[in-house]
Amino acid sequence: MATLVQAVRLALHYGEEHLGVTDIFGEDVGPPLGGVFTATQGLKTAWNSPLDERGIIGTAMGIAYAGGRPVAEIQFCDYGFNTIDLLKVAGNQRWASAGNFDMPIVVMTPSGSGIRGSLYHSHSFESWASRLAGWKIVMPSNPLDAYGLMLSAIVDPNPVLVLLPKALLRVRGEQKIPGEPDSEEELKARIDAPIGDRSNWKPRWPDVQPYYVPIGAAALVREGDEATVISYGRTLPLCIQAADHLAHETGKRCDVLDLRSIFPYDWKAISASVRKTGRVLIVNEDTEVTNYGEHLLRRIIDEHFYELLVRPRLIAGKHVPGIGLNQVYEQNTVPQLPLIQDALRAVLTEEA
Amino acid sequence: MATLVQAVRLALHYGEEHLGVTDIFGEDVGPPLGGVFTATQGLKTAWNSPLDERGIIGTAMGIAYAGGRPVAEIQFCDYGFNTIDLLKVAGNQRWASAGNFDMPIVVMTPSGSGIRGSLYHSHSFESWASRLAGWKIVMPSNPLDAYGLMLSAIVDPNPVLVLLPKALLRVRGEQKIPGEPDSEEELKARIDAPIGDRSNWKPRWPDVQPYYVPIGAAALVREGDEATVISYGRTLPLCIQAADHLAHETGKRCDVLDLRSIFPYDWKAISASVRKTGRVLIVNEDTEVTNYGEHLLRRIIDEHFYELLVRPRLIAGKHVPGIGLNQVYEQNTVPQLPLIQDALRAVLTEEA
Amino acid sequence: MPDKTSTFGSEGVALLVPEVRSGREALPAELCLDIYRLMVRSRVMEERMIKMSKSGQGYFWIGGPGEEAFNTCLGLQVKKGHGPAYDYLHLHYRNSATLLAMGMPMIDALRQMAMTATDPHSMGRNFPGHFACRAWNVLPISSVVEVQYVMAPGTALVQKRYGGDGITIVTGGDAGTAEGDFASCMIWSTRPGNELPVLMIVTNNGWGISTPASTQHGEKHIIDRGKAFGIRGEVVDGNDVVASWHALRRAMDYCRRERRPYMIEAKVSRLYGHSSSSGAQRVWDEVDPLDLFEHKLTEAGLLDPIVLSHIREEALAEVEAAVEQVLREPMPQPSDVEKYTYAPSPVDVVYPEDYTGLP
Amino acid sequence: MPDKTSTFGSEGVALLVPEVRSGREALPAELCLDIYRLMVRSRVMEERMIKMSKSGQGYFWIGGPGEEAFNTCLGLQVKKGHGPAYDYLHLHYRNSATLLAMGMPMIDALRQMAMTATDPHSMGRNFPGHFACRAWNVLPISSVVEVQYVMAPGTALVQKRYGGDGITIVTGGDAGTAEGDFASCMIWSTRPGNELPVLMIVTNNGWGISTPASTQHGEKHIIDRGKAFGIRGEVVDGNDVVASWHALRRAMDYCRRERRPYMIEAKVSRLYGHSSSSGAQRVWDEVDPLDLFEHKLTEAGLLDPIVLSHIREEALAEVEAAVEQVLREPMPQPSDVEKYTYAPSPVDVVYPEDYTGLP
Ligand SMILES: Cc1ncc(C[n+]2csc(CCOP(=O)(O)OP(=O)(O)O)c2C)c(N)n1
Ligand SMILES: Cc1ncc(C[n+]2csc(CCOP(=O)(O)OP(=O)(O)O)c2C)c(N)n1
Ligand SMILES: [Mg+2]
Ligand SMILES: [Mg+2]
Repeated sequence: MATLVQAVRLALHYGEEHLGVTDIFGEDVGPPLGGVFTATQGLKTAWNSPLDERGIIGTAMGIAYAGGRPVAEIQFCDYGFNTIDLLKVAGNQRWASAGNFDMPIVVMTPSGSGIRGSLYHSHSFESWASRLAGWKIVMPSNPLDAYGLMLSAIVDPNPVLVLLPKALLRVRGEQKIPGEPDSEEELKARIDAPIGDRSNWKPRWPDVQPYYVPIGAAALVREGDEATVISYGRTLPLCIQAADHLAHETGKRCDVLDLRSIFPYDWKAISASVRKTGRVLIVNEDTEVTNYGEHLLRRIIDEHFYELLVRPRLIAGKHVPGIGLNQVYEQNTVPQLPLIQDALRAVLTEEA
Repeated sequence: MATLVQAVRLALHYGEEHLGVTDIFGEDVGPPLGGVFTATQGLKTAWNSPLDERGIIGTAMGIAYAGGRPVAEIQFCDYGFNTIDLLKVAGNQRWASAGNFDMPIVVMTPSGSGIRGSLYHSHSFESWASRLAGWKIVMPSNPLDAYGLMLSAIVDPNPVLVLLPKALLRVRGEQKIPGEPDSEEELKARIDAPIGDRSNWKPRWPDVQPYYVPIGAAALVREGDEATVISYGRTLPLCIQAADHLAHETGKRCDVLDLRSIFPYDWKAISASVRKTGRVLIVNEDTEVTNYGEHLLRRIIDEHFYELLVRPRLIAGKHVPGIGLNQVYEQNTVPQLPLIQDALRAVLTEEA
Repeated sequence: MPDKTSTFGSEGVALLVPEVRSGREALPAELCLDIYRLMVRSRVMEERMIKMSKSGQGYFWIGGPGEEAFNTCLGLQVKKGHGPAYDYLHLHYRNSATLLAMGMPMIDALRQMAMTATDPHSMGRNFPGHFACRAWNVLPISSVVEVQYVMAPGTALVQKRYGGDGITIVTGGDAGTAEGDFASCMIWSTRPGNELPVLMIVTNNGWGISTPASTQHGEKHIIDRGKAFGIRGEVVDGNDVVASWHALRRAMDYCRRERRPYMIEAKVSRLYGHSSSSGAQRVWDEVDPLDLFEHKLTEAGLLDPIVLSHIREEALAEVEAAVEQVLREPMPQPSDVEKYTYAPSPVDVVYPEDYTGLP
Repeated sequence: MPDKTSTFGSEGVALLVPEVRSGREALPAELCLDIYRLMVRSRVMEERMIKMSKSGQGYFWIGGPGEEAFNTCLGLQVKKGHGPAYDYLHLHYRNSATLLAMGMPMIDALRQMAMTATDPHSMGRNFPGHFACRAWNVLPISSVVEVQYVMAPGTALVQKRYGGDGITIVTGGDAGTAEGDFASCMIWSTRPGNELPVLMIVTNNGWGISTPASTQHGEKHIIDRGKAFGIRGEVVDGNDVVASWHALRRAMDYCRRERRPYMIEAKVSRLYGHSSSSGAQRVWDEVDPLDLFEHKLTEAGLLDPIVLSHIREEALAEVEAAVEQVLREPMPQPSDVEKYTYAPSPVDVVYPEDYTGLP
């Protein structure tokens, strides 16, 4: 099976060949490196930019204005914080011009902790991003979704931010990307650049097929009547583990929703599940003050307050200025499995 | 009585004279203009900067490193969005350096709607700001608090962001600033720069006295047992009006909390009031997705879920890319009195 | 009297047309009269808008009185159209004369001023002078100073790849060049082997709101900053129509032909202060390009008091008719708040057509 | 043989000391041996850190092998101390040699590498090479490229006002100069009448991670960008100790005396690639400043194989002892997560001492 980062690469290849992608660019995105996480190796429209995130976002906007279809990368979401004004402007171009101009850009960036990234390579971006009106924000937690969301991001004529969970980039999925070769070795041999000299290397792209994960559609990855767990990105697999563990331990099964789209989010799926279970756990790793999960919680309070059986919970990262390199810091700053499991146990077992 | 903007000016004067303020700077902050809202007229350490917000924040940090006490202005909070990375860095300097360096800077900036500011002079900043770990964020809603919070911001050895509600800058308070002259005319004559040539003008500062509004302390501006209204900034006076109106209409009285500090917020005051009333309305004008009020709501759910008598409510601004200039847009984008009043009526009268 | 035996510009084609000179450069009389008429129309329109901002028919005014000479010459020389074959315009909020010269009906600027639903640039959402015009590649003008300079390389990159002679034109004020985005534009436009046809214009009025450039800027000329990047440039008296025309012509020729960046620093005036926020009072100690040109044309025998007042009357009548019309037009409705947030998308299950409030 | 009858640098004082030359410049032999020893210590330390990053005694490595010549000369000439009378250092993540030259004990760098609670720079929080040292005005090094350049004018402004000869030194890489912050530093340091004593250094290794500078930067020399602002500067071979020493001396003299900015572009090597993320493998096609200097000193008769291996052995022993010690030191505790978020405040009723979790 492809890794998440290979899936992104395959999607970009499909985008170049079939969806009109004209420019894939950013710092170290082009040859020889093809991205610090290898997401852009071998792509024919990939190029290296100056070290200037404002230039990257601005240029992407310009390319889109002129009819191109850019996919820009911010190397780590942690380095996108000097572009928030531009992201706001990109999000308002259609609105401000009363429909004169669309802004079909895709920005992709690795987000979250889990790679021992210390202060400046561990931040999460979704809470900030969710505040960017006019944008759509997606975040896959597995390779197939990464492929399908990337294709949707490219096709959508609005600005779409694709957040890639840093911790899961090298994780393999359970489902094949349509057209993916049978063996991992073959895929690797065909599309991973070799170590060392790459000047004569060319990828041999498999003939991947269109597959769209709609924007705004969550995936119900576990089903149950006892509680609703809502998550995405790095914490999603942890939530699955916690739910499986607790199903085993308590016999109680939960719905686990992989949100996939941060905005617009799949309110129908959330609402249906909460109505069914009356018990809610929301999990993410962004800092906990003015956290996107608090928005979801507010919506649930707005519409399902009287259907809640027990106090709904949010598990998120601590409101501290950074995530320290020593793993003692990281382990005690962003949610880990035991914390999630304990919270879910409490949600499941608290008396109504 | 002084206006809010005069109060800020008096506080800065006090800061220069008694609290070691060394630099008050930003775009158009120095003579001749003294700030686009006149907040910095006549101040001896005020100077004009280049048109470069990143330079403003960075230079403030440098001044603080070298032992100065800067108060930097971002002309409108709307123009601070290219500095979020620097604000994050400013917020983490002490933490990252394990106590080697403090970061005693004050940044002040007008925030929110209400001055017919169109797309780029109507944004709110508190939801973004509340996510800046390591910072303290305050927002006065009246002149005396502005004076007292500004003094605290200057004295606090951490980065403090002072959000000034654009709509209330010219509003007068009900309480005098200690040392303020008796008449408004005298105050104006002494500290407001004349229209026209100012080259020979000098303010005649009243002998204002120290007055500190502690950071983290809300003000209970109306008292009642029936509901808790939490607000700050532009919407605070509207909440008072709504509460007064509904006391008259229904005979039910509310606690109205002027939060004053966004972070740290006065959890004791919120908690005590919510426990007392079991009914909650939170009001602000920032956009409603991942809104700071949603954090407060989450805290209330965390700790008082079972004490809530009715569904708690949040009233906030719409999640749209901007606030349009035609007042039809503004009136229908950010909360106005009727909306707040209706929400409060619902909170007060819904059956438990 | 206009000189009758000279050449049009520096192209060396001998034409027997009357022309107007400035130093060694000249322009045909016909063109000068067209420019003059456009300048008058811009001025009259802006002055009417200032009045509207004071009378409550609008809330805020910002615009370009003092930049008419340069901006009219710019607008007339733009290769106007849609798509990368044509010029892209990343403009500033003082470019009304550019748009009028391109052919924008006056009434459209006034619609934005009056914030009507018919305002084609922003549907009553944005400040005056914040144009957006898809048919002519005029990208949405934003109040955020200088961000246009980081977008310019993007349109130029597509144009370079596309071929043809379309160029990207970006304009901004002098104070704004202190933002890093100005430097970014130079860097992105001069990547070795990927030089881009960006015409970087700075309209230098010597002010950023209340702050004199001389107190904040150590550069002698802003365009000197281009030298390190090999960007050619020139400083021009933006109050001089003839000089502005030719500077723009040279710059555009260079960008169109060489597919490389070029800089123009135009020294211009700011005749009504920064905006209505600073009172929008007429300033009398700055050169008025309209007076200057009027004088020049009169000297050259192309204008006389009768023609002159006729042109002005015509413009005034035009603006009055437009204002009258505009004030009868519909205002935006509450239901418009969310309109045009999203373009229709086949892959979005929540907002397939447009934003409709929270999911 | 060292030349015995020459002058120390360009100061014109005739000294009868042996010295080492590069072109027309020279340095006393004693100093050269000190520099050499420091360079060896830096190299050995960095190489040990690379090993730690591969053996799991640390997670990540980034540092300065290839910049030892220039950075050692920088560290030795810093006016070291606390407060505006002394130099402020806004450094980059490749400055370990600068800190060692200033006198930082090797073990402190290794503590950061090993993320111990005893790490005085960040208490095990930050990447290696991310120093912060209040006593010496070494401001916290952040991974965020280029932000140090917008902070530098702030310290320099206080220094200019304070008087004395303390200056602000800011360093960064070549690729990072594409960020607007580099331009901001030039602008803020040259405000007319408010020129600031900022020494802007760019250590140009020709790379930004995998991207060659030649593909992204159209400037011939980065320091050419200063010319428009009247900022003097020079390009120096940062692999040449003697040349680097004197370039820095001239630059510092100028900044200290004239209270104006100055730029140095030092051409340096990157001997282990960008960081451990790119493998931290030794690169053999770049000049090694240590080899170069070793050769020069040997040629000059100041080093022989015995002394040479002695110096290296000493450094190796030092680093081994330090690593051994560091690995016995305590690690941060879970309760440390929130420590040092806030400084104690008399006006904060929620966090009078430090952050303690949500209010
Ligand atoms: C990023 C940003 N910062 C601040 C402002 C507020 N502001 C509006 S115009 C202006 C001055 C602009 O001066 P200049 O660039 O010289 O243009 P001019 O108005 O003189 O044409 C300022 C500070 C803004 N609009 N955008
Ligand atoms: C603002 C920002 N963007 C991106 C990065 C990721 N990054 C780290 S180092 C680097 C290259 C820096 O190159 P240069 O400035 O030449 O310094 P060098 O590492 O070569 O010394 C990049 C892109 C970063 N740290 N900060
Ligand atoms: Mg100007
Ligand atoms: Mg480099």
